[in-house]
Amino acid sequence: MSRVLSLAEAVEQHVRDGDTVAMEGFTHLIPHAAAHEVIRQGRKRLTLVRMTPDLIYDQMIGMGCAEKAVFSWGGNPGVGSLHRFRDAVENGWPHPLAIEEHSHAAMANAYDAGAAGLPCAVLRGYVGADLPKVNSNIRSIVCPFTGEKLAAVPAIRPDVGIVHAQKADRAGNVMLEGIVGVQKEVVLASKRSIVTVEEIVDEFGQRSPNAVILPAWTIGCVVKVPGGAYPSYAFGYYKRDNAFYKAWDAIAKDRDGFRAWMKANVLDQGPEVFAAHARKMLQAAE
Amino acid sequence: MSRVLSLAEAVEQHVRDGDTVAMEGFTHLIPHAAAHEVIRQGRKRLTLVRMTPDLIYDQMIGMGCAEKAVFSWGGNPGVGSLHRFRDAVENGWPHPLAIEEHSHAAMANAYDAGAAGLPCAVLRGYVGADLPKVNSNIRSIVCPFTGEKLAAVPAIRPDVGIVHAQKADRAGNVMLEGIVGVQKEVVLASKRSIVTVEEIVDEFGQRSPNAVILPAWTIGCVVKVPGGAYPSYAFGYYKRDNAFYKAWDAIAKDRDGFRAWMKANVLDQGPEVFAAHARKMLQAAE
Amino acid sequence: MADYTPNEMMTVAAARALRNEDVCFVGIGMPSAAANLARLTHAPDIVLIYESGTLGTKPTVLPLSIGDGELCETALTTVPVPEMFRYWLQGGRITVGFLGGAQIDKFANLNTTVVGAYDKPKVRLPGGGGAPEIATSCGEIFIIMAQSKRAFVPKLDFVTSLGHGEDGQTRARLGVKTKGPTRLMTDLAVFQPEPGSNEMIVASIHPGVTREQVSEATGWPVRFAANVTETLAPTAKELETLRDLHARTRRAHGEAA
Amino acid sequence: MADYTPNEMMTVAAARALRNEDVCFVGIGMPSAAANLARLTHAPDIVLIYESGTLGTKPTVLPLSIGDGELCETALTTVPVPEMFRYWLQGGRITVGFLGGAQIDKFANLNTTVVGAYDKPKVRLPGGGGAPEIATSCGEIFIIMAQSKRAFVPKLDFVTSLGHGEDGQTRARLGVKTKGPTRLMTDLAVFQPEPGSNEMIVASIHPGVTREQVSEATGWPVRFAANVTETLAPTAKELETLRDLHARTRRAHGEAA
Repeated sequence: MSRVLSLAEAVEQHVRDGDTVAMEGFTHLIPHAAAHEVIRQGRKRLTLVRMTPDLIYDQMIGMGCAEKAVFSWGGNPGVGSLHRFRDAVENGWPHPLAIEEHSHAAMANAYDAGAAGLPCAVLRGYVGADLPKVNSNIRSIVCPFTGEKLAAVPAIRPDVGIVHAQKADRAGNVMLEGIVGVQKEVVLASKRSIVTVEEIVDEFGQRSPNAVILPAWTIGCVVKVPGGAYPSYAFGYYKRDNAFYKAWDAIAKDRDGFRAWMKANVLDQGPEVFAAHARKMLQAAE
Repeated sequence: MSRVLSLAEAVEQHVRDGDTVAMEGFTHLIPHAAAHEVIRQGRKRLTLVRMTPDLIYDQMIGMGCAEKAVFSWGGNPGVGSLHRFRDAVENGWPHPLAIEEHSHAAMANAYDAGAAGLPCAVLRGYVGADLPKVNSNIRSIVCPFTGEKLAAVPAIRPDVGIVHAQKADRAGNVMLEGIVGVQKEVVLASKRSIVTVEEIVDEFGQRSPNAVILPAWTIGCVVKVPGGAYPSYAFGYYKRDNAFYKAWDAIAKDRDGFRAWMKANVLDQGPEVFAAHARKMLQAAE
Repeated sequence: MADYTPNEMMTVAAARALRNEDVCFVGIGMPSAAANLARLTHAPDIVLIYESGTLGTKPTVLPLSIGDGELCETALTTVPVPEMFRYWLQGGRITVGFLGGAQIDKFANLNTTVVGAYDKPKVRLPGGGGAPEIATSCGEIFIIMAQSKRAFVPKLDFVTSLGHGEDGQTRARLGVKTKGPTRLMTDLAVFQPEPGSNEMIVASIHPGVTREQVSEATGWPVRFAANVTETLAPTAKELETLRDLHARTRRAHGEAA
Repeated sequence: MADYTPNEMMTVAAARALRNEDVCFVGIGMPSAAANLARLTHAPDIVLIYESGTLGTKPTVLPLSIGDGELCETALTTVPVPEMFRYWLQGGRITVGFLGGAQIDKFANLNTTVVGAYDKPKVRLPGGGGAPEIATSCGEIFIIMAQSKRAFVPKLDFVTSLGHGEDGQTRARLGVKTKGPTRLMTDLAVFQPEPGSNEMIVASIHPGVTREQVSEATGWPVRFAANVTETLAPTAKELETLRDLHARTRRAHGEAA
């Protein structure tokens, strides 16, 4: 049954050095506030799993939290490179970063398999592509009915899954809507989980009978962090700060500039700054 | 792109003798009106696929439409036997019925695999059970990472999928809600499809961003049949007629009684009677 | 103490076995009555899941089918059936699954498929439905079945779902990590697996029932635990809650007849 | 006729290749501009799908990311990402997929993974994302890429996604049923696979561009179809629609800066 904690408590209790951590949210609902807390608490040697490392892992990698990244697309969407991620892979700064690289389809299936309690996922994937040559976690099985060779990848079973959602109710159930990505899968696939939410309501009230809801008993803890997805967004609350995504390119390009930005905006701040970020984007929200 | 047809046209154009037909709806939204039309049009030698044959296939089997049933639970829920189904299996009346029997988990996964374009589904299933001994379509694969033996079943790819839903819009998109079962999967897995709906609206209007919707271009044709799920039900429209499910036991027990009932209530009727059935259940709906 | 029927005793015994923390995969009929009785008495927070996809449902009347509208209307949310079997059952999220059957053997293997040969059945039963995977994916299994020699048999005609296997040791041999049948509630007694052998032996006998009656209704030489107790009779509150539930249900299912 | 840039010509050429009946898996950047230009001009019923799960989306401004709120707000509905890749892409429901890359070879294989060796990259590119499965699951593939010798190379450093393979015949050999790359739109020309060899050859050259310019910007000995035509210049309506779309997009993405 999920407990309501502060963000500092949640990270303190759920994220340990050396853990395999998956912070998900497919462009939407990326748990930035939680990542900043992990950085502030100085976690090390993490294996960071995420389809799109995005700014969230660019920051964590640049701050030395990670020793390995498992991913399928490592760019700044619509902008260009993730400079900190590249610097780690190309130059080993701040220290070398091992990578395990998949396709989106394979990772989405691997999260699904993790949620489904299977040891591996099976897909028609990687046909004629080079990734299987450099990733020994891409193997194959043969369909026992047709003889077709299909790709297999291991299920993703993180030590900790961290996601952001729109709201929790008093019982600790979590509801999300819009681009739901692999949010449900990562929580169900993880041994422990943290869900940050925009707000905690007494009851969800009127809703679709098929609303996307994670029951309280599937979640480790819930943390209220208004704006916690910024510069990503929360459908119905505030918009994505596309301008910041563009600005990040220049911030992250240079090691010193990056560190200065992280000190001013992450190390010297707390999760409460996210509410102000979101307010800035509020007038743009629908 | 889906076309709006009459029920007679839809069945005439989409269902052929010898087809593999899946009419789905897990207790909810069972396409009874469409099944009655198939019976009236005298289709023969069908392979009928459905997790729970329920009254809908009891009627079709008893009327001689089927030569094979693929299923996972063949009872009258909460009541007892499906007498026509049993009579066909035990006594070959009105003619012998071949069966291919699975578990619910396997069939749900097989529909999922059909929708996903895979040749087979993989699950942790049938462990220690006898079904694999009598069904050669239950085989196994070995996880290439853990060595675990998992069950495999062929994907379900029907010639025709038939489902009932709450509403279509003018563009032919279909929305359903409540117990959505394997409705989406069966339409996506089938070569052709018929969707009967309670009503056709100009636009869906306000809805969850994650509403369960089948786009028009995934559907063969849409037919408006108010009450078309009766004695099953349509969430938001009318309730399940549990009393009729109980009454069916006596109706179906006896061959002559069954045929008389079918003549009076199916052969000599048209799809318009379903609206009256539903009205009867309307006052009970919420 | 009011009078009660053997069926009521069986349902109450099953309800009591459920804990407030359980996540229960509920079947139709007696399991549904037992699970909701538990929810309405000592286990208000129990999570009830029906295989139609309804998560955390709180029906005010018992459903006739596994997918009555009542289940969806009172649920936290409703998921597609493939997701139910993949993420929720196979995903290992269920602590207790309920099963019953037409035949059971002393290792609590169950048959709901056929009486007689599979290809030439004397009686074609409904089949397994969710049972084959419920039996191995849930943390543990509770079974509810009225006793008779016809149902409690030395050897099943067909193994629909695995209990403790042919010799009581099959689960371990097949690498199954879940406990399997830990309780069998009948109209006469409560059975539990004997540690080690995993044979279902009588743990408690319902008030007014004799050992002889239990033995006569069991098709194998039934054994009794060293410390067999008498099942606590249903309390007035349990009986009242159960009867109210059934009365509400009868009214709801019959009213449109 | 207004002036236009090579980029605009490339985008317009790509938009024209789309049909009103298509179901298009759209990537970010030029594919998104081309697909929406098609929707706003000759293909109003085209179905646009973005891998974030948005089905039948009709954005009024172009998304910066594959999952901008705009895509979800204007979609028929939005599905989870595993479902997107399983039921919609792998399910074979997409008629056209768009791809681009850092490197392309003459059989339209693409590299978006690394320049240099995989384990010791000179430039670590973003990687494949959806591309490996888009390349084989969509009915056919349109590629948009600006031409240069650095990008149009004799041999890829890494095959991120399959085009027609090493020798143009790989798809058939691997049992891939879909067509693969059928058009390559560049800032200079439109390429199509030569029947039989599947080598990408020039089918039309954009107005004002010479064969020599095309050859010089291609890292392999480029070949021209027997009947090379001149690409039709963008019409005033195409240009106006595209520029309005970009202007709206700039305002939307910049306003909160």
